[in-house]
Amino acid sequence: MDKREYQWAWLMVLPVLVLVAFSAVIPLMTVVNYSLQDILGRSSFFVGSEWFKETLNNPRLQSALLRQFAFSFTILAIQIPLGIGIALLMPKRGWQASAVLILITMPLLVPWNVVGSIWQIFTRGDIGLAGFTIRELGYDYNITANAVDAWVTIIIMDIWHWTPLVALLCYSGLRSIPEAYFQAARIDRASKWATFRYIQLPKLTNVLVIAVLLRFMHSFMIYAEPFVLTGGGPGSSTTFLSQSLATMAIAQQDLGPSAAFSIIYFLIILAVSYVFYVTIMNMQKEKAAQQGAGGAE
Amino acid sequence: MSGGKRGLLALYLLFTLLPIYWLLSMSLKTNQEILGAFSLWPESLNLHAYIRILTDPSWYMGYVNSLTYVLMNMTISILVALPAAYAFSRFRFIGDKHLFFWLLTNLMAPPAVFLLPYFQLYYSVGLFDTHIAVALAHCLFNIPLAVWILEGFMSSVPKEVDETAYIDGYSFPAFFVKIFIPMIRSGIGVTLFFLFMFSWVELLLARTLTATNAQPIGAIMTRTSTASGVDWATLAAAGTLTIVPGLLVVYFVRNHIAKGFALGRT
Amino acid sequence: MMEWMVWTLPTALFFTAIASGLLGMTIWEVVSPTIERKGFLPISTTRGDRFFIGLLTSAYIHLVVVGFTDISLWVALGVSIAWMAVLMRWG
Amino acid sequence: MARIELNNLAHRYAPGGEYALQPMQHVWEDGGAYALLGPSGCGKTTLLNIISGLVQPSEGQVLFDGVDVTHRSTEERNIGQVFQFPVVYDTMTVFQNLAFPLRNRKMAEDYVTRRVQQVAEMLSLTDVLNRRARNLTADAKQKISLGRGLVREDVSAVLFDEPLTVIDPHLKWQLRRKLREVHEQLNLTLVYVTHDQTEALTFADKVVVMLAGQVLQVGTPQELFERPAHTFVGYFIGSPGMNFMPCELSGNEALVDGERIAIDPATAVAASRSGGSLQLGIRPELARLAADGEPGLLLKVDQVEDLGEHQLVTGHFGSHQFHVRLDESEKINSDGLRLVFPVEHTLLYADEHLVGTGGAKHG
Repeated sequence: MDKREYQWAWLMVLPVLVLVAFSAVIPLMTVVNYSLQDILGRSSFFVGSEWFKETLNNPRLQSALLRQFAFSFTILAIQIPLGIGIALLMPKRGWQASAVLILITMPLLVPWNVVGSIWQIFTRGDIGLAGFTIRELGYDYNITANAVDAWVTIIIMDIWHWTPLVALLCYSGLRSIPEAYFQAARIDRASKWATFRYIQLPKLTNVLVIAVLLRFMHSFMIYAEPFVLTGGGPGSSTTFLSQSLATMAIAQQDLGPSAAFSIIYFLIILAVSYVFYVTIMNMQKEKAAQQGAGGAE
Repeated sequence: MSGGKRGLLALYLLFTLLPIYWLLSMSLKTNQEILGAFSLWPESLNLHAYIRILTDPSWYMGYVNSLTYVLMNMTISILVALPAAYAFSRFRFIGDKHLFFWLLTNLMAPPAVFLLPYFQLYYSVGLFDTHIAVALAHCLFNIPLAVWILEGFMSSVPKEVDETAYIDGYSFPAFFVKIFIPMIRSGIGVTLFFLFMFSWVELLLARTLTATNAQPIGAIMTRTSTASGVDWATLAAAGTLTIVPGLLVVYFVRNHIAKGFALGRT
Repeated sequence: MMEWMVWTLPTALFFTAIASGLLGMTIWEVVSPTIERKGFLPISTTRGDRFFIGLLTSAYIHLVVVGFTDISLWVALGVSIAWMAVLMRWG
Repeated sequence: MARIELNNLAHRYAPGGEYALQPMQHVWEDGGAYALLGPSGCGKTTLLNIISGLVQPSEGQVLFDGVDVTHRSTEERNIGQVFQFPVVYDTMTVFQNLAFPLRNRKMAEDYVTRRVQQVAEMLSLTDVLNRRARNLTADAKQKISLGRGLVREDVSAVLFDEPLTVIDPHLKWQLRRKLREVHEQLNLTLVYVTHDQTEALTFADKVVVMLAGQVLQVGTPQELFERPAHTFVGYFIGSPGMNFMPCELSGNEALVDGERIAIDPATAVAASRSGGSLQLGIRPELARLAADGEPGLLLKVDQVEDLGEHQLVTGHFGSHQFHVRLDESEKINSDGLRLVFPVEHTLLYADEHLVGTGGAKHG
């Protein structure tokens, strides 16, 4: 739709601007300040780009970054198709639909550290239902010693935790498809697959972009769940970016390097989200143009 | 719905519920029972962990603190996000697109990046260890999220609605409150759901900005692991109780979810 | 009260430069509004979009120079300014 | 192409509940263009859905060319359907859209290409065959939906569910004309649901007028106009609708507020037998001015509207409002007009139903 030019709209945005700037801009500026100095207690001196050089060449951080990307792409590759699948399975109306919705949404509303605790209790070899059962079946399952076990467990935990979000977004997208499309598909004798491919999937593109964006963001900043479940171990096999950062900043008090690392982290996020943003905006523009051409729909 | 579909869905629901069942079952056992022989369900319903949490102020105040800052955050976020989202959905102004993008990037800012400056910022303005500090800090990601979701819903309301209302003699505030807000009810419901969700589940900032007076339940739970071992039963009971508010919230918005979760963007 | 932010002259200059850049872009926009166009970038952009893309890519240029070469940062800055000019003109 | 028979068909959504469709018995001829006309909620969409197989009727049968298809699914009935809003496969090109029903039926590819070309030509879609369907206008999309129904040569019937709702007014008549052309070329059985009388009357050979789950009349547009079988048909069709006035019978004359109006003798006999409350009905277009010296009824004039070639006079007889449409050349005396009701156009209705010849209650 054609928007009206109206500069006073800035006033409507102002409160948002002030509140978010307070929480975002001041800390960000401080982080930039930190990143160029060596800070020891109350004294600090300027070191220029030293911390950036060190951080970019730090093999530990490089591997944390790679691990982070590997993790994010793995869970996206699993959760997006799984979420679509579950959305297709969910009942469409009636009390069953409500019940399934509530049950499926549950993991989303569990505090992130509690998610870690739940899975810790669930997967421990001695007292955990899953851990105990797997050991009984003869596999020596151990997330504190075996890196593969730890990885798989964290990925399954993340699937448990976040697939509901994808499923709910898709469910909502599917519900918005008018019944007539399915009638038309039956009349045209489209197979189930063709119905999915040509009716449901195209209508899901919008919500899927949102799902991918949200999932990418949150997987990229995952912290509390693996921290509680594995503590980043064994070794550093499940230490993701946020945790490396927190360790540097809080445990080791390396303010300068952790600030430099934060900025690099932030620039990555910025680039990725810009690509998503441009994609979403172009989709909306295309949709608007299409409605302009296609009349009411 | 065919049997196969039902079966697959049931399988997924089982996957969702098993860990939660295990948490619940642990919370009803005694620590001896937990560490003793493995059993699928508690021998008897043992409520002592719950009784302890619900009678000891140093425990239950954690829930009160968490709920307090969550509600504060929801109120602030929705109040400032509504006009902003309206501005973004209806008007063009200098820098609108870039401002919107900047807001979105804050959704992705990992709290870990900001921990220390946050602590110092809130300490220096004298808000450390207050509920409002956490509520404001959570605005970092919740306000952008609210603006984004609401903008989607508002843009799906035709602009002619606004124009008709003005022609009918409504002032802007009257139109906004009496006509526009009811039209995007689902959107507001879903936005509140998300605001609750992200404020309720976040712990890192909440823990950093509080010490004793406003400590969230998530931070208090770490007390269960001591040098002498982990108090599993209490940990499980406290964990179980953190799920309850979320369940209530889903129950209230369940009818909006089907429509609203697409965030107005289908 | 702002002591904890540990300001230094270079960072102060940096943020002043960014702020005046934004201010300048705003004034330019008021004086002569931008027209969205398609240059060598794969998307059609406004002046503000190109400015943002320029800043972001400049940051990456600096990172690469700092992290993986021994070239002076001033060279990185020069390259970034040249790149920004190219982007604003033909992007 | 098929002849559609509705055999004692009726439908209730809940067993023992109210009828959504009253029991009916109809035969719709092969190659006919039928319009289902009626206000919202009259059951016309339910009837359409029963024919298309989306709804299973609770009683009776649907027969296509004598074959009982009542319990066959939509896909087995081999029908085409065009919905209220354009249903197209967004990500496909126009060509792929039109080819879709054929490819799903595993037709040979060279036949598919030939057939799609033919249909595209018929609907003037040839120019856009390779465009993506989502970028087209609403009326082009609606033509694609129609094309997907027509592309199968053996289609039993093409059903339309208010297909012009979202089309711009100036394109509506073009699309409607296209439909007529297609019908003439292919001689298909078409069933067209609408609440718009103009659409129904210009499109269909036979119009089925429905009200509250009941078929009131099936007839050609002319029959509906000249001899509405039910007062509702009289009201609903025509603009303004038919004039109705309560009356009593006196020999071969009807008494309206004491005025005597001549009636066809056969009708009068039938009316005297039928009992029930009587109404006299006449079309505004079919009453005429009395010639000089001819006896007529005095109409008090309230308002005169100029409709271009005609003028519409609103007035009253006694307490009854009355419309009459007169030629523009007629001079109107603002005190009153003397009107004559031609006997052949003066109809009687007993309990809302037409009395006498041609007044078959069900078509």
